[in-house]
Amino acid sequence: MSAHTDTYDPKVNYLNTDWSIKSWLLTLDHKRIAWLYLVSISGFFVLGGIFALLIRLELLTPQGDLLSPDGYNRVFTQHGVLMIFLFLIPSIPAVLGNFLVPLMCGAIDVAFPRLNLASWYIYTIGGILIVIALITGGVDTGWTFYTPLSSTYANSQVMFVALGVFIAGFSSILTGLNFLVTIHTMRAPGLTWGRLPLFLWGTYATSLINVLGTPVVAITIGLVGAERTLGLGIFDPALGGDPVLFQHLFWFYSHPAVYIMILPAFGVISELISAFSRKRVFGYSFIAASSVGIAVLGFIVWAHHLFTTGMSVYAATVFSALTMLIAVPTAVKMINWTTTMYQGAVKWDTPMLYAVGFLGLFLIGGLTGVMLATLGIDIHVHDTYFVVAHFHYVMVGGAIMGFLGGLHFWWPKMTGRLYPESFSKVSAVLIFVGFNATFFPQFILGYMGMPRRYHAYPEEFQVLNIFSTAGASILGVGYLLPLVYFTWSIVAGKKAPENPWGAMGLEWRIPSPPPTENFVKEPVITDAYDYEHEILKEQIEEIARDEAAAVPSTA
Amino acid sequence: MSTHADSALAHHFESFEQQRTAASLGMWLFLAQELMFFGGLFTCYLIYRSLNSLDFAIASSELDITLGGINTAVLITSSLTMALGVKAAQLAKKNQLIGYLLATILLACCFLVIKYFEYAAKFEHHTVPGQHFEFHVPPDLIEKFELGPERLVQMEKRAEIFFSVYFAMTGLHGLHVLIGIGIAIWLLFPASRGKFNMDYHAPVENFGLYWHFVDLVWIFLFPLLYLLGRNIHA
Amino acid sequence: MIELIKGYLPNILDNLPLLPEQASTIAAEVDLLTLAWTAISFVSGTIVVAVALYFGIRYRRRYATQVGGHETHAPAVEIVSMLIPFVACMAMFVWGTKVFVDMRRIPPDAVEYFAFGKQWMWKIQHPNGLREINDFTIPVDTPIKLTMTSEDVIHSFFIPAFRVKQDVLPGRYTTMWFEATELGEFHLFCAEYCGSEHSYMGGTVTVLSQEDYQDFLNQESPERGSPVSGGRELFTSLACVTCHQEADNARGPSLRGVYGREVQLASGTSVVVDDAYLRESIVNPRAKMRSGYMPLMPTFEGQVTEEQLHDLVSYIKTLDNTNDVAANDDDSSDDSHDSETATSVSAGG
Amino acid sequence: MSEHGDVHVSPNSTYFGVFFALCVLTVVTAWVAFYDFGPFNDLVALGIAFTKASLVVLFFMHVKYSGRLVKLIVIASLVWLGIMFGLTIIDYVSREAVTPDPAVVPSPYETFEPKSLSGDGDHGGDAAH
Repeated sequence: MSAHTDTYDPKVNYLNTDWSIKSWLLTLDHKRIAWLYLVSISGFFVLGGIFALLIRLELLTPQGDLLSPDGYNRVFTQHGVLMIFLFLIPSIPAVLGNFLVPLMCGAIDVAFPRLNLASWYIYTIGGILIVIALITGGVDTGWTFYTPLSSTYANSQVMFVALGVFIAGFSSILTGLNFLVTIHTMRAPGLTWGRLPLFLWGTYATSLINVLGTPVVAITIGLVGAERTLGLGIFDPALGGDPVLFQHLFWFYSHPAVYIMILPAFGVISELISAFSRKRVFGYSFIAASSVGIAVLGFIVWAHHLFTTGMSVYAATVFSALTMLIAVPTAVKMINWTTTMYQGAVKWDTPMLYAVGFLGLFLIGGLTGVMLATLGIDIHVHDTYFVVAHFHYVMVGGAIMGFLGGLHFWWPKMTGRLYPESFSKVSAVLIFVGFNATFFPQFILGYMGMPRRYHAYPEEFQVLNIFSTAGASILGVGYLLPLVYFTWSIVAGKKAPENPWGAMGLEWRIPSPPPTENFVKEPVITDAYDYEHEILKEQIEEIARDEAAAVPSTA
Repeated sequence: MSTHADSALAHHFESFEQQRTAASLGMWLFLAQELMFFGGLFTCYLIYRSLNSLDFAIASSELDITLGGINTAVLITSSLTMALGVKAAQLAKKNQLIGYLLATILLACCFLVIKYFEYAAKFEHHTVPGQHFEFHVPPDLIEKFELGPERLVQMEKRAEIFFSVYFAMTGLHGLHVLIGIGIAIWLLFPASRGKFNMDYHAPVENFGLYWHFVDLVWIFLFPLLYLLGRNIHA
Repeated sequence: MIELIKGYLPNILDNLPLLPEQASTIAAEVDLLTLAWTAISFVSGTIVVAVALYFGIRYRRRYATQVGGHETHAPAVEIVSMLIPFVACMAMFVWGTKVFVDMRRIPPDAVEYFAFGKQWMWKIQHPNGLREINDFTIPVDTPIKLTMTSEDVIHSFFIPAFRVKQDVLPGRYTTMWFEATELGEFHLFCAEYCGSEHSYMGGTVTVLSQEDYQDFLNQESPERGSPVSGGRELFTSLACVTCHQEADNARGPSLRGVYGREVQLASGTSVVVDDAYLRESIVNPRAKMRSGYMPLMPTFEGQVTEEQLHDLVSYIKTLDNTNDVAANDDDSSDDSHDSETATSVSAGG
Repeated sequence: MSEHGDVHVSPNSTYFGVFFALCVLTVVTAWVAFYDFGPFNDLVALGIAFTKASLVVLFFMHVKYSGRLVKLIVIASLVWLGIMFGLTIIDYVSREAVTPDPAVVPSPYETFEPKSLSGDGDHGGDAAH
């Protein structure tokens, strides 16, 4: 790496080194690939968001008068497919992960840059297939593709979507593989496992799930496709096949997939809370170990999605107990994040707002998760809005809060620009309030007995649905704001210094935005959270000078 | 591009050793992924066979054990030629490597041709799942296991599940063989330019791992699909 | 406009209950379990959030160059943070499993009813052979065992007021049981997404006193209606409507206004739809296939009587462009929908 | 990752030895398949398959000479496969079968065509009259 010092020009960074379209579409630079992903997932998020909006509008009234039943089924299926397979699963790993994993490892790039670019193309092909399905009639099987509805009875573009999900799955397998190899072989000398930033631990655990879980859903969805087109009858009940077997295989991946979404968010939150408390994260090894622990435990709990299917009572008991064990590593994380703030120097910048918001929302999501694992409760609330509320608390309140928090935190590094702090704080509060208003009523709705995926419902559920829809409109505004001010900041935002937050970590010791080669001189490897290290002192003092200059003293 | 024009060491690696470790690790993780990919099908097989072992045994006696056996031998031999090919690449023996790769390709094609004849026979006997599926339990077995008319109807349906599993597993495996042939042909180009040596032979080595994996899958498919339950005729 | 919106908004205070009615023996048990979990969650959640906020404010950054302290590990904190959730979860696991076992252990004296799910209706068979569709009438204070199966996709039999739910699978039987404790009418839902009309697949569970239930069982089977209304019911119950829809991509041709028209056949010829053609197509669908459709329709030979065949043909003849195809219209109101699909009770078997 | 430092090159005799063993085992497994060992049929077939697989993995794929990480990946992926098999099968072996008396309720799917269920009852057509 030292070889590049002599040719280094501080004005040239990875963004302005080449402006041509080709240089973006054929780039092997992990930082640019992160941008490719960011643009694509934002597009799918907006599309999925529009479907969410339609769902909420439809549910404003009990009669089901906005959309036809088939129309509504297509809308919620497409919302699920887009949000899960094309937004949530690639969000943090593929955007923040791609940008940060090599930086945090002190490496020039991921281990397989061409494979990395190929992953994006594979993802794009999967995405295009799904979009084609949307244009040519949509899909109405639910994102879970339960057989025999999906294999025999559904009358929509199941094949395109199944193929799209199958293909997009390989993108996340290859990304996971790439990160695992990168973290194993590309770490700078001196960066031992015990010094790894917790974001890397989270990414590592996620990648394990990607590699070991995703192929199972790929083959399962593939079998559904084969059942539709080739007439194979593996899950066909008419032949004596068991549709519950499909569910076993599907959830073998799709439960761990929840951890694909949330584990990287855990990693982000660990970084945020530590950086804004300017304190070494509390119980580092426990947080690191709990990430891997959750990844492993996540694989042995899947059948808690099947408690009402008529699965064996004994197996249900086993899965219930195993599921509850996940509460232990999760609680460890919660407590350690909280105690990280103890004796810290806590600053409430926007990313910290997201982090603390995450803490509260994920707490609700996690605790209701344990409630759902309790057999006696699950039978009543399974497939009701209680479940819908629960997983939105985990996925939106957890994964998206983590993603947005991370994006705000690393945005100055990615773009070299600062976003307007006041707007971002407003949007963080709007998202928090809007989210709770949208989804908390759904817990009550679910317990009242409103089944999920209902397009029309009995009148007594209307009031809570109105609350929910009202909350959704606040949430929508909250999500639109970042879209606007982030775009604005690229053009007109203030130039960001190397380390605007005074955070530790290798990525904060290179220019913003980083040069193409990442590190112009050999990075000095230190403990990732040693906030009293010499290296940081100068940067922190510079921030203090800037702040003093910006705010005229009133004292 | 990330590789220097004349060096096989990509610029983001510090040394050949790091590059080789990364490549091998990546390949092994890919194989872990492949194992889980096939694992889904093996789970289907496991569940259905444990629920319907007699039905599966009777259906599997339709398969041609000779062709299956020959194919096993063909794949094992191709695994040997591939292992020798990897060694040739390591020792930079260009002509040997080309020879072994060609032998592997030839054997793989041979495997597919035999598979083609097996599949053709299934189409002829209508044991391909779908609308035209037909399966008849041999009369001697009806007698031996005292199968009533209801059980026979059930058995014919279970046979369709067996053949669904058979086609899914062997089809996916065949697809892997086909992809393997493609990669092997593609490897012939750098091989003929003598690109591989002790420092840089990861492509050949990784293809070797892939090819052995394909062989491994067949090592399990052969007994599971062709052999188990053969003794019902005894 | 304002009037319209007002019409949509029911009286808020009347319509904001937080718990569904407890109408079965198991309901109170489930609610108690839920309340216990809610209490535990509320207390532990509040503590964590309160502590986090306290730390966040108490230790807020006072000056720009401030860095945090050294307290970064304490075995006691880790042990406590593992032990408390573990103990709480295992205790709740035992309790939850006990409730679950109560739900699954069917009392030996339970009376056996049958339920069949199909797209998109519930068919109930009483022990004496009486059948209902989408209505489920049961006696109070009687343990009822329900044996269920599905004819097509997976459904799920869900009565919120009883806190019970069981998926209904094709090709397999599943069972559930409950004992109603309150008289009245309760919702019956399908909880597992099952296709187009999933949200309408439900009905009412009516709990009657023992005497009223006996009266209900003893009532006369209703008179046979006109051929057209009989045909309309058959059209729904035989699931003709599943395929013969208006949609462009429906599996079968729309039958609206088909009578008397000339249609193209797959063989290349065409035929005028008359009584004989309709009959033949029901009994032997593949004889004269309409072009552009797959031969998916099963034969109904031997499954419908001559009389029923006549009814069906009579009904299809009445389907012109103003007449609705049963249960396939985009009904916007719950009520009219129910009246479409629910057929009257009749003594069967 | 110094354990990967030197490239292992096996002598040809190893490869041919393994090949020979694989061929012999293939013949053996095909031959014993025609004999009945009672409950051990599957065990024998799978035991031979595992032996063959181990030979391929250890010698053809060089795992015997590979670093700890590769061995870990091999073991971990087998463990994961085991999780998938094991936890799926516990559901199937412990399910209580529900088989109602066919005299009371029409049996679905298996012996009746699916449509017959819907055909006979609701209108009291053929059954009652």
